[in-house]
Amino acid sequence: MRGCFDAEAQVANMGSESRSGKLSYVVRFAGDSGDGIQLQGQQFTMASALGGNDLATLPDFPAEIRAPAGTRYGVSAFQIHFGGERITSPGDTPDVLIAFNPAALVVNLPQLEPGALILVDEQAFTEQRLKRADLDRNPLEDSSLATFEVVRIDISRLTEEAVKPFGMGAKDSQRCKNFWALGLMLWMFDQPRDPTVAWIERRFANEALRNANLAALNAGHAYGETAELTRVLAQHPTPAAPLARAEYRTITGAEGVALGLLAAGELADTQVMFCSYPITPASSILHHLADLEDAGVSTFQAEDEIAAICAAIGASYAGRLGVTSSSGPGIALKTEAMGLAVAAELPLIIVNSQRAGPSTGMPTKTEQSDLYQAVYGRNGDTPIPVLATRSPGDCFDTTIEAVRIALRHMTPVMLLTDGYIANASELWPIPDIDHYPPIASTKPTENTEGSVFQRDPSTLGRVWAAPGDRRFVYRVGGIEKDIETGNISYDAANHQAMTDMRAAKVASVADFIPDQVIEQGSPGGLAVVAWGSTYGTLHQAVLESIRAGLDVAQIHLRHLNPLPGNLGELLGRFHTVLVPELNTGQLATLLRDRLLVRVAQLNKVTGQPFTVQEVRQAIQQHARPRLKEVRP
Amino acid sequence: MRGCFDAEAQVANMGSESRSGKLSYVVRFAGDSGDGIQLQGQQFTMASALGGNDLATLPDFPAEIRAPAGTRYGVSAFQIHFGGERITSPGDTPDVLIAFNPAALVVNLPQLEPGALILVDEQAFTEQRLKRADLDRNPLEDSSLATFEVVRIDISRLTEEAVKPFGMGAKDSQRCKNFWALGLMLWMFDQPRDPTVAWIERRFANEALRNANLAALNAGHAYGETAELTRVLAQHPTPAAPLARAEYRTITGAEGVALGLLAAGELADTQVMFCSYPITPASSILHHLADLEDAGVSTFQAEDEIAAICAAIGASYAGRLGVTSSSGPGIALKTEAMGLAVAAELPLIIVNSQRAGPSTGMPTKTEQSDLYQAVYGRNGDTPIPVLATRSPGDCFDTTIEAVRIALRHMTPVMLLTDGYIANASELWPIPDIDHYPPIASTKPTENTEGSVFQRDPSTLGRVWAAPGDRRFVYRVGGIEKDIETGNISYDAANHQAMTDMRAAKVASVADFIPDQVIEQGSPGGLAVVAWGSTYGTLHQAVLESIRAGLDVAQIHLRHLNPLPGNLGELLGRFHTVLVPELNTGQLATLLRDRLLVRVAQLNKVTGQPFTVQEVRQAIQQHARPRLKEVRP
Amino acid sequence: MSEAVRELTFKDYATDQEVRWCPGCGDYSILKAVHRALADAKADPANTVFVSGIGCSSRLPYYVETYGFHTIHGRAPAIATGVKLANPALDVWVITGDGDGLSIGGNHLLHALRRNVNLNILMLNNEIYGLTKGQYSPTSRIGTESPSSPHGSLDTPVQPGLFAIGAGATFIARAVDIDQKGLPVILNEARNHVGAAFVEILQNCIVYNADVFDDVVAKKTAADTQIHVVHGEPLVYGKARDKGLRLNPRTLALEAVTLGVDGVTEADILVHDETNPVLAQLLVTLRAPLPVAMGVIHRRQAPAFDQSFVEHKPAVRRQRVRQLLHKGNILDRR
Amino acid sequence: MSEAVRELTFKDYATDQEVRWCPGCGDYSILKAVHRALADAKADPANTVFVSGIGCSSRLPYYVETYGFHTIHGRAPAIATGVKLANPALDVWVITGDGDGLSIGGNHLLHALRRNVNLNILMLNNEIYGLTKGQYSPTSRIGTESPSSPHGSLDTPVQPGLFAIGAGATFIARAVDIDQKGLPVILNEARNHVGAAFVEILQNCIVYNADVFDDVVAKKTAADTQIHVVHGEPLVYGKARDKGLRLNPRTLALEAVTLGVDGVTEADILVHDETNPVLAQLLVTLRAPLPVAMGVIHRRQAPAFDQSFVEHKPAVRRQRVRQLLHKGNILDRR
Ligand SMILES: Cc1ncc(C[n+]2csc(CCOP(=O)(O)OP(=O)(O)O)c2C)c(N)n1
Ligand SMILES: Cc1ncc(C[n+]2csc(CCOP(=O)(O)OP(=O)(O)O)c2C)c(N)n1
Ligand code: SF4
Ligand code: SF4
Ligand SMILES: [Mg+2]
Ligand SMILES: [Mg+2]
Repeated sequence: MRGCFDAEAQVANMGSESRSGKLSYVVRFAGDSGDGIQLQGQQFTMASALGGNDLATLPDFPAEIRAPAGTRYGVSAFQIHFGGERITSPGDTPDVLIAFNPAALVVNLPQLEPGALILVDEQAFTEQRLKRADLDRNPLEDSSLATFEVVRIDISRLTEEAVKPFGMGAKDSQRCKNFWALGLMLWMFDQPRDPTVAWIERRFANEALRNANLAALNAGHAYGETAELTRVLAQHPTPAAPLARAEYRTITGAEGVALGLLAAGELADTQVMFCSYPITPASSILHHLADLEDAGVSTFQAEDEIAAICAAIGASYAGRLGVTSSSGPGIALKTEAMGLAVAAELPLIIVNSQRAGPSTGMPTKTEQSDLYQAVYGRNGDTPIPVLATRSPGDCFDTTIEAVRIALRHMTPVMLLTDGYIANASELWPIPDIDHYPPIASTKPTENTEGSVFQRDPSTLGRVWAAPGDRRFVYRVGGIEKDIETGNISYDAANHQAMTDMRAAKVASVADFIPDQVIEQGSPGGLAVVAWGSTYGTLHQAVLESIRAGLDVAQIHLRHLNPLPGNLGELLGRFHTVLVPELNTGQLATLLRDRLLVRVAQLNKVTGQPFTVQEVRQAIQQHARPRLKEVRP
Repeated sequence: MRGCFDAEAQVANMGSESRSGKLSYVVRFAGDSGDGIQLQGQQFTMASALGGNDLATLPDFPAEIRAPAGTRYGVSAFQIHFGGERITSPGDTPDVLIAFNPAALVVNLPQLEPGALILVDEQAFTEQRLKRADLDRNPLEDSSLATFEVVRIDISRLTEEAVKPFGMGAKDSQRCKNFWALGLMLWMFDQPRDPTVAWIERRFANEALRNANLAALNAGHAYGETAELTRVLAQHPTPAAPLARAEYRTITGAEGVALGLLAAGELADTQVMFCSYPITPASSILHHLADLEDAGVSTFQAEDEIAAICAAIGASYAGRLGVTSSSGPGIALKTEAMGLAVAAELPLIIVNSQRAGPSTGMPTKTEQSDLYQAVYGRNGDTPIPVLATRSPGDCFDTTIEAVRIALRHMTPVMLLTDGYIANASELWPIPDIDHYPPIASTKPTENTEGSVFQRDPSTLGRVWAAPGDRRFVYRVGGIEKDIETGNISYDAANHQAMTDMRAAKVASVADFIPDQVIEQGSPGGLAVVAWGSTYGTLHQAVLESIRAGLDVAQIHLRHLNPLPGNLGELLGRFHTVLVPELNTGQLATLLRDRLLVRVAQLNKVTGQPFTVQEVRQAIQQHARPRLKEVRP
Repeated sequence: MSEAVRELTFKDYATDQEVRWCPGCGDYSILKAVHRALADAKADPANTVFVSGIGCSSRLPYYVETYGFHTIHGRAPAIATGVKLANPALDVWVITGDGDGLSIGGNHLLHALRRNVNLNILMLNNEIYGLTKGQYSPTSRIGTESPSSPHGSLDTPVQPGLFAIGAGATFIARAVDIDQKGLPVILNEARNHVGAAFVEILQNCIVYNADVFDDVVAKKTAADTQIHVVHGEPLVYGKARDKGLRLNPRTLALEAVTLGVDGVTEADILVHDETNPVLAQLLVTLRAPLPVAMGVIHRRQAPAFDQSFVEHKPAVRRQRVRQLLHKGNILDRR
Repeated sequence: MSEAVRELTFKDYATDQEVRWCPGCGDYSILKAVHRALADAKADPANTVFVSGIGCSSRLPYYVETYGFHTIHGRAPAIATGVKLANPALDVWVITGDGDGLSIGGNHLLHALRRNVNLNILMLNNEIYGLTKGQYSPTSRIGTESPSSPHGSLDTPVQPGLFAIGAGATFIARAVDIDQKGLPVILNEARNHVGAAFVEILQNCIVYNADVFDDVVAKKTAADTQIHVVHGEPLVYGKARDKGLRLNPRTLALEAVTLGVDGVTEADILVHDETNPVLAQLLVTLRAPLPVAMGVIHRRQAPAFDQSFVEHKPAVRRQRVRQLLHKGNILDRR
């Protein structure tokens, strides 16, 4: 969908940099979990979107529900990259950091580059709070911030004053600080205040609270206009992004999957039953779908992950599309049941919002380390198709594609997303559902006759008959079954035939998916081949490298099992293949296994996304300069 | 241990074929589950062993507990290959088939080659029982058996007569048929009757029963001596196998694992806690270990597979060696908990007795399709060492090796065996436990000081301290932990360091295992590279191919993760690598992934082992004739 | 639908598959009773689903000519919940064993019962793992000798009925495999119950746990060793129906009395109230020398989980999806 | 062992790790009570193990200066069983939540209880999934609004105490997080019980389910909304201790009476018998308008599972292994 970007407009914007010479900015809000940082970030995101900017965000919150105030591990942050050009990554280094307390400052300092603007709430740098952040000295008072532009504002006091008229005491007023700072940032980047005003008015039933928050927002905004610090605190309006003609909204990955399921169910004219057990970062998909029965999706919160997938399989047996969703450890628990869905030849969507492992690992941190599990992680020869989403908006289309495959081939499908995509937002051109082809299934029609184990020769999908239908009363199970009758069979040749059929079925998916394309760049030199949420960062890194004259191209996979049919041939046209992954090399394994191709690896397992810089360095290492083509 | 075979004696036996010109025979017993076929086979096995033969067996029983009599799917069979030479496979084609009923005959017929001897119980070929076996006509009365030697004996009646004196009616006498036939077979191959006599005397407390069974045994034996059918029913004594000097017993794979755990616990001076939930074909290990507390192993039958591995992990945390055992579907359920053991850096043995999948699949049939699951099948980057056993006797040593690794590196270890090995028996030179080096562990000694998270630099095993020890009171869990203190840590660099440490730990296992050897043959031509229970059949197929002049060698892996350090270099010395597996190509994947080596595959997924013929054909396809070496 | 269905006899509910239990297994009689119950209820095969786990008992769906799903070990209640939620119009049966339902599957059974999902759950309890060749199960009595407990099991068993009470079950019944008269009736009581119905069936595994229930089910003594409870009727039993159960309010326990002895009259005998959960506990835990309770021990009305799901309105669906796609603030650049 | 241990104060049982629950969370008081209980018992940290699953509640072991294992979601009872069987001399505690213990972990809890493994199991029940941000849990009341049930949950909740009765638990107690006097005492009763001790602790999650127990635990009304049961003493409550519970033998239910009113005397009041499982059911299911039962509701002696494991005799071990290697018929070719 990001193809909707308007190339002409893009060109037109070139050279129309804002006054400061930049088309886009990276802003990072940071403070205590209790400071409402995520809300502030979301509001700023909405404003930038409605202001016409493209954007990408990176929420980064602590594992604790409400970590103790002022601690380093309790710092909650929200980063947004926005502006008047195509934005694919949340940005490596913030141009502006707003730090509500000492911990928020020190924790984020390593990310900044010289010249960055730091806004701090002056009042928060008390001795006690410095100690909370394990600081011996006040960084505002030594030379540690010398290379940055530091603006000390007494946000706490200014907010307090702004909200006093509404009867707010000093303590309550602290809860409006985030709106004060938001107001200032909206002024700084010349973004509209109206959406936030509307949101506040919708959200707060209590009049005093509502007015106080509005006052804080406006006060922050006014402060920008009137402050005497204009040398550093200048307005940096960004041009509108060169967007194609469409309606846009912001979307997170969790929303993308949820909306994709709603749309896919509708396109397939099939009720969807979403069965899940809460787990970070997968739960938000469940939350988005709860109580949308009238849109064709019902949810079931099961007693555990096994019950969740089993209920989904039961639903699929009964003619609805069963969907289950979890993260690594929960997916591990589902593997036995996946085998049942394969054996019974039932459609099923398994969504894995990956997080850092092994075991409980770091639930709030992102990672791409469940690819092995997705492709190889079952007992028996039990292949299933695997797809991966690359961005919040892409979740929508990839989810629809997953459903298409599940219903076409009568197979469970694993859909990989991750904690980063789940929480990040981007600007998304709202698709017109009427432009999507309907999703076909093997549901029997009035004319269907014979056994439910007839299989379409091109997809090997069997007939999806369901209880209630008098014509197909049948029994099925996880024991090996006769390839024709479905009865239990221990016959040797039959087991071979069934195993071959299951392998051929998944292989046949490749016949229906488009050839792998090159995202940018052209063959010959270095191919950067990857999957999943690294897309945006890789896009920017490759783009910059190409602009810097390197012979590099980007290939990003949606289909991981089976791989697109042309991939081997495509990679053969490159001199070097570099596989950057947020794991120890799982796609690298898959490429060696399936294509016997030698790959270079770039791996990072820190719970954090790649930075553009990291990738550019690796590209530098592997790519040659592009030679001008000489045509005879 | 099979290296104990005495090469000199082997040579001495060459040319000393039995009268019929054969050094070894394949006999297959077949009948209803109720006919006591497995017992008969086991008794014959014991007799051959004590008679000095080498042997390999293949029990093959139906999935049903007591399948209805006379049906095809209810046929139970037991095949034994025995004789005066080294025996590694149970044999492709029986020389003798004993069929107790029509179903047993038709089901096994396809395995026979022209000239085979078929003994049938004549009385069983009634019209009703032919119908039970889905036969329209009596195969004894048409030409369908023309190419075989068929001997019709009225076993039922002869048995009835033999046991009548002990007050057995016609119906009860049927239960002695197996001993009658056993007696005849023992005569035919000149095997000792005493072990069976002793067994019967031990087993039957009831005097009438005891005497009846003895009478049946002796009657069958006498029948052989006196029968007038000597042309076809001749005696075929086999020479004693050329065994090295040792004490021998027969051993099944399940016994091998059980004994290996007993010995390993003793060698490590560590109590073993075996926690399991019954599942075919893994349960027999539990059965063998039940009530052996006095040998240092206690068993716990848990409520499910998850509880079983969790109890084992708890035991390991508490300072015993936790072991858990299951088959594919049960192993799938254990994967989440395996991650915990990796994260907590605890020793643990996970035994997988593989069976045909996916899902419930064919529980009583063998397969090698859980290698993906073992090596790659977990969420997160969660590597664990994987070993595979190759034969019943080898289970003993490989189990000890697995324990050695678990305790040296403080890691869970997956031990792969399968349904075929679990049930098959072979002749086994009983090892002297005093000749095994003790198994070292990282248990703290009196002088150990400091943190439990100190790691041995060469193994990365941490200190295995346990509750009760005042010096090491510590807490640990599945959340990512600080590499030094073990406290919860969400630090980015720490997660990278821990991930690297976990990878390095498993990689370091390769520093301690012997270089991969070539079993037979030499480099240059075709390498047959495999793992697990196919060993015996491949051994024979390669041996025969070498003798037939082909340039082929056998390489059989015990260590699958990590692979032996020299394997890549070793395979590089071959022209072609052929990987035969009872799956769709899982070791092939591993070799491509780890060594980037191109392999040819031979895959069979029927629930049955390879036959020697199948492998020889594949070798034929890929191997060149061996050239005489010309030295200058 | 109607005509074809009305004419079905109990044989029509058998499939063409050969039944593969051991000769003499109690599962045969239970299967027959299931066929009988379906015929009695004129059940529509197309709207009936049997879901099972793994075990000898769990093979039953293959032998019932309705929709059937033989799933994985212990998970039948979860899968059946999915079936029922997906299509509340179906009549969904769960077939499970003591191992399948109370060992690996205990959690799903708990939650199906407490949620009161409208399922008919039959637990074929033979106090042993049959299919895996006879290891002791969670209902095996202490001291059960088995391949995994050669000197006798140590674990205190679960009592299926008491477990169901703990789960808040709204229907609890108990029956005997060979009771071809009573069992089909109880099955249909379960079928008619709105909510999760739990039926424990004592089943004889003649191979691995032969006659373990003999002290309760043996025909000769059954009149004295069983009490068939009927709502609203006094708790009497015995060949002469002269024995009864009385509540001792001091010990809060039931005691056996004989009518006419020690001045005991019918008024002393407790009347069965199937809606009372405390009486349910008293009855479900009865053991020798007291008679073991059979019949519908507990039944009470409570909202069933599956009824609460909102019905989908198809006409507005695409519009609704479009609306959801447009949720939030829109930047209109058309 | 002895000296060092005897001198420990309750602060010595705290670790150096910063406690990371939300400010005001009920878990803080429970942690304090645990420290207090250990100090009161003069527990030896080296012989004490805390095993937990996943959830806010399950973080507790990190804050107790004993051995501790923070495991995976729902599996603590199984892991603790392994710990206890491996070393029966240890004092093993299980810390779990309503989600951890009754949702994903229900089966392991069931089996730990029915086997009567000698564990002290504390369930911190806040009727919500705290750590995953507030979805309704299996103990949430019908109608609980949460991110996964925006219009109110439909599922009938599990009652932890009743569940424990169904599992055949031999020790069942209930307590309130903030009861700093009573809670440590109950914890030590659990610790002293030989067998599986189950303690439900009502815990306030101030972020996602604030004050859900207020009707029961609010200090002002507590005397009337709670009844603290003591074995052998009459079941009285109320500020003036003038109310009591009487058994209605007809309805088999408890009813509230006031001493002196309608001629009620102390003799009418039921005396608590903690060994009676039927009384346990009556007490554990008490709800408003009746008072909610606190204290040791049920306790009875039964063999604990872990005691039955045979001790290993090290001296003969190698010989025994050698003997097992030689089991069966031997072909001697030496
Ligand atoms: C995941 C898994 N674990 C274990 C098994 C092995 N298994 C099959 S049936 C069974 C026990 C069955 O006992 P029960 O439910 O009482 O059935 P019965 O055979 O006695 O009727 C077990 C342990 C399995 N099939 N799958
Ligand atoms: C296998 C698995 N599934 C799901 C989760 C996510 N998860 C963590 S805690 C929790 C619920 C905790 O609820 P409870 O036990 O009541 O603890 P509380 O936080 O309320 O104290 C869930 C669902 C997980 N960590 N692992
Ligand atoms: S093993 Fe037992 S339960 Fe299973 S079929 Fe045979 S008799 Fe029935
Ligand atoms: S979310 Fe609730 S239970 Fe968890 S720490 Fe916060 S207040 Fe406590
Ligand atoms: Mg059973
Ligand atoms: Mg909770």
